[in-house]
Amino acid sequence: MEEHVYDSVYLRSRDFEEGRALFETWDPNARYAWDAGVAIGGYLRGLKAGKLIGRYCPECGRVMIPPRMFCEQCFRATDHWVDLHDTGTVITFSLCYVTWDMVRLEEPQIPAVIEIDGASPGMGIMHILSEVDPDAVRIGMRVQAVWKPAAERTGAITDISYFKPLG
Amino acid sequence: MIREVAIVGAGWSGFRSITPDLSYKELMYEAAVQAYEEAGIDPRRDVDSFVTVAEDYNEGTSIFDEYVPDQLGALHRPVHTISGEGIHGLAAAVMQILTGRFDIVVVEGHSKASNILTLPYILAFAFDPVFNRPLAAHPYYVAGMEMMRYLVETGTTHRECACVVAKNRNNALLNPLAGFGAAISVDDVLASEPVAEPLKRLECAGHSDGAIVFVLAESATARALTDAPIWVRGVGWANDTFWLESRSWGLARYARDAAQMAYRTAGIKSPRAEIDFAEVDDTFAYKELQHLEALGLCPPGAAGEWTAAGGTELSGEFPVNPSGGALGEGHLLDATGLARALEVVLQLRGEAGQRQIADPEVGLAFGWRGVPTTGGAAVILTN
Amino acid sequence: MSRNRVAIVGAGMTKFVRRAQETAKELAWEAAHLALESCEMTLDDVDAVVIGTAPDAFDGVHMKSEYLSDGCGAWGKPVMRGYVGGGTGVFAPIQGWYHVASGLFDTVLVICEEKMSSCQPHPQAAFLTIFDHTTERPLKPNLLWIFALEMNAYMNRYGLDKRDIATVSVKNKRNAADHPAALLGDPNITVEDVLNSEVLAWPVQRLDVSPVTDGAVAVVMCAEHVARRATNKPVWIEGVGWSLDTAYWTNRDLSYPVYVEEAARMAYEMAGITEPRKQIHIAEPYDPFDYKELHHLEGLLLFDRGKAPEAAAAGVTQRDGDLPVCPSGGLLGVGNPIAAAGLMKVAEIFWQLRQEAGARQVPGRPKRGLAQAWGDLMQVGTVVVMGV
Amino acid sequence: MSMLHRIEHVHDALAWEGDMPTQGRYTAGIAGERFLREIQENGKLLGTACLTCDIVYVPPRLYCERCFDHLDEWVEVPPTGRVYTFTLVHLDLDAKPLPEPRMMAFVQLDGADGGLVHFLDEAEPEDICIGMRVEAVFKDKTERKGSILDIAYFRPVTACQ
Repeated sequence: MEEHVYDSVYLRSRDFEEGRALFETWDPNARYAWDAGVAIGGYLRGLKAGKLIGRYCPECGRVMIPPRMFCEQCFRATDHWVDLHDTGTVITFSLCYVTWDMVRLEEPQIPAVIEIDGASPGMGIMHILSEVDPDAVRIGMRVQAVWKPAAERTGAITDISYFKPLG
Repeated sequence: MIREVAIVGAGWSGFRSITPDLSYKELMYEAAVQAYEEAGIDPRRDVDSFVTVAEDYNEGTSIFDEYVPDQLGALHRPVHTISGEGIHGLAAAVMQILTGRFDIVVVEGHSKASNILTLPYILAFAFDPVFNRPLAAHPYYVAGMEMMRYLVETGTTHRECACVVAKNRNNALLNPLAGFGAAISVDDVLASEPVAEPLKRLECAGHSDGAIVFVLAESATARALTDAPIWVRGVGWANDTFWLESRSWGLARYARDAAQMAYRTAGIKSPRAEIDFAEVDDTFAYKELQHLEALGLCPPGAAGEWTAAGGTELSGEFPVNPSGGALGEGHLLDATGLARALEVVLQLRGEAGQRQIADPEVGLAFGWRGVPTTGGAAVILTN
Repeated sequence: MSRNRVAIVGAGMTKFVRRAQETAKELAWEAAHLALESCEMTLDDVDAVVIGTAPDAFDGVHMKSEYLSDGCGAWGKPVMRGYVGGGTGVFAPIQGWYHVASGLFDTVLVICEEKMSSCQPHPQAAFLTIFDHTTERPLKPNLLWIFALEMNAYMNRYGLDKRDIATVSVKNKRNAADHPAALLGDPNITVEDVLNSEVLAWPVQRLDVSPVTDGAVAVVMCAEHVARRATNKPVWIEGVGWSLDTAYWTNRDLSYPVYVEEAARMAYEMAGITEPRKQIHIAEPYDPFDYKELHHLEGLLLFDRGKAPEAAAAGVTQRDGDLPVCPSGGLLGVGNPIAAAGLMKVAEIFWQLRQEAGARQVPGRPKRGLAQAWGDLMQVGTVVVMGV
Repeated sequence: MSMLHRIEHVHDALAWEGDMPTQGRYTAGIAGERFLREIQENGKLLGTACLTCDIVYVPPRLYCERCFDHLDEWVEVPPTGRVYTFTLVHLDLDAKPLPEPRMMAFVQLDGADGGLVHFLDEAEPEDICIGMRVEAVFKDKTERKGSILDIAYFRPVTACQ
């Protein structure tokens, strides 16, 4: 089947750096201001106030976070806000030694999915764990949010600096 | 067509230049609820497949189809995006139904154009990165060059192009969906500031936010769901080359080829005689004229004169863009062609209110993907 | 079955490389040209074109299929791009199938292309933008996070051993040593090599992961009457399926890919498959990470939940095992130019079922195989069942 | 059932700002590399010819987009041609008015079916017409980088008829 494979031309990083291959570069300058809308707007305002909130579906009875104005399972409107706790349980986690653009980290970042107390079972959000020995992190570990001081909160997911072990 | 396909539900939301009260998900949800109510279906039970039309850089999200299923009731169902014009999405749904394995398919398209802070950069990001993008010019230069060539090749006048704007924005005054209605004159258009000469500011459609959802069904299902199905009689789509350096500038080849396919699948021999009205892409005023000619709805070079003489007005012999088109409703990015199709549906149902055409039976909608592309898609609908 | 049978009659691909000199459209042409040549067709025979390609952020071109179109043979033709993230490579032939099965077209050229090397500062950076812009991106997530989170959930649920999972990487990189297009074939790699490789995002290590790759793959799909003329060895599309789960991925049980099961059930039903373990002879599940192959084999109902790792370790999925899995070498070995990698799997099943896979040919003259891809936020399954 | 609550006050309508933070690095490609090298080193323009379709592609292609054949018939074309169409652009990429509007054109090169999209200069907008003969003005060799911008612009050779 070799005849069905085209011998494309392989370049090395050096070929770019040393001018052996011509290339153009471009910054797309793709910038946005995404309307948060009703559900995420409420979520962001809650974060600014130092609390996590969810939405309730009267049909399946689930309390959902991140909040949404519709229940994706029942396809009906969610009908009220529910104040949740800022504590939860680690559903899964990782010890990550690289940044989003693949720069090596000495100390790992610990992303996790955290099931939030007061929301329905399995309702997690993604955040970071800190103030914890990486080797001690376990699935099932109880954690709580560490909030930025109120004056520094802007209405963002980063108004929670990280989650740390509870107690 | 081998198997008959009909539109049995339509929903929309937004259609305003900004929609700060709704996230894109909420915009889509509102349109979907309306379409499903109208069709009398439960998406969690009745829909076999979902198609959304979206481009990553219009959304500001890579792999946008991730964010599609929840607000459409499409969870755990076949869902895919078409990175194309809205009518490409309709065509994808039609093909799925024609296979015989899908009875109800939903098509969605939306725009949150107001959320894009750097729209000209996004369009420039579509250029060939080696031969065109380094010029770093506002992408509408392609429209300016195309308009110039079109005017010279066909003898169309700038004034005739401006007639399109006056017609469409006046039509939009009669359309509660349209946000760009205005009682403007041809002279107002010609007096607006230049963008890429000969193209003027008022000859370029503004942008709108909005969402549109259609429910399509095969014939037996369609008849069971509604007394007034709108039948899809033909679909067609085509591209010219992408290269600026070898495309056809005067004639919109992609529109001609797309229309020929649509007419072939619909069994239409003389489009002008067999079609009653059309909604065609008017992203730029000259595009409506160029497209009418390429679609075979008038002879080459005749669209300008026809328009100036009022032939394509609401009261004319062949109304074009009774909705107001993109010039009157605002350009809805990928959903623009669906907005064209939506008006055809409303007209064929007799639900077009003050802008209702008398007893139309066959309508055509045509969408173009915008600069710098040469992609277009057409659909022919009947009641 | 649908009213029109659809077959694949030709396939071609580029070499998978880390950085190609070719432009994206030149890569697409190389693959498409070879696919047409392989079945002695020309562009005149092609009625429509389907393009599959993943994020525009990789190639760095907005409306990427418009840019690619002339390299895909779409001049003056109907062309459409379907898109389901990483699932696109196996979705593109599904789209090719519905083009032909609709009766609108007799012959469709399906091309998948990805040029990840265009994306700077690192192709992985593009993956930041697949996360929710408001609730997740501010945390600067990367793609490894979600794989690591999913892998950890999977391992924890079933008490899995990383050593068993690492055998997948070893198998695929060894298999790829026989693939003429492969980027990372290695006949001598061992489980120890994988377990000792750099930890990227525990439990994910360097050799658990497929490489960043440039490449393109194309197949030619035809209606039955054309296929019979074009070749005496058509490979039929017997079943197709696809399904999408919620975007709220942090609300899901990550230990089982239910969307893959849904896609598989849809494809099996269409293909009349009631006992997949007996009726599927060869499989190319999506393997961007080694655990994913196992995860997907379970979702495809080819192994019980949590049981694929020990089967892999026992050799069941080797080329000469009971169920050869990723005989091509998969994404881990051949490379992972996202959409092109998925279509490479379809091409592999095509070559295997035609007994044309050379050194990679599995024994026992398989009659039916499947290819599967996965994508988005651990969310989409796409499945094609093919037979002779 | 549509949404049960809505935003009722302007200040409750929030927007989250962000970007798509990757950049692109684009190879010139197999055909483009040779084309741009020839401009850079020799100030000459090359095309590829499809003998089957009788087309000379500029910029050159690796393949014929019409018959899909591999193209390896390279031809030199002169840096002269005619304005096929043109425009006067008034906006920059931020949609702000340019200090001076710029003329841009698609120049169909002599001996080629294709040509180049580029700037026009050394003329007033009112002096430009379709069909006008123009020539490429190359940057000085020391400034050339192997880019389409190694051509500074096109300029008229003769006035409009």
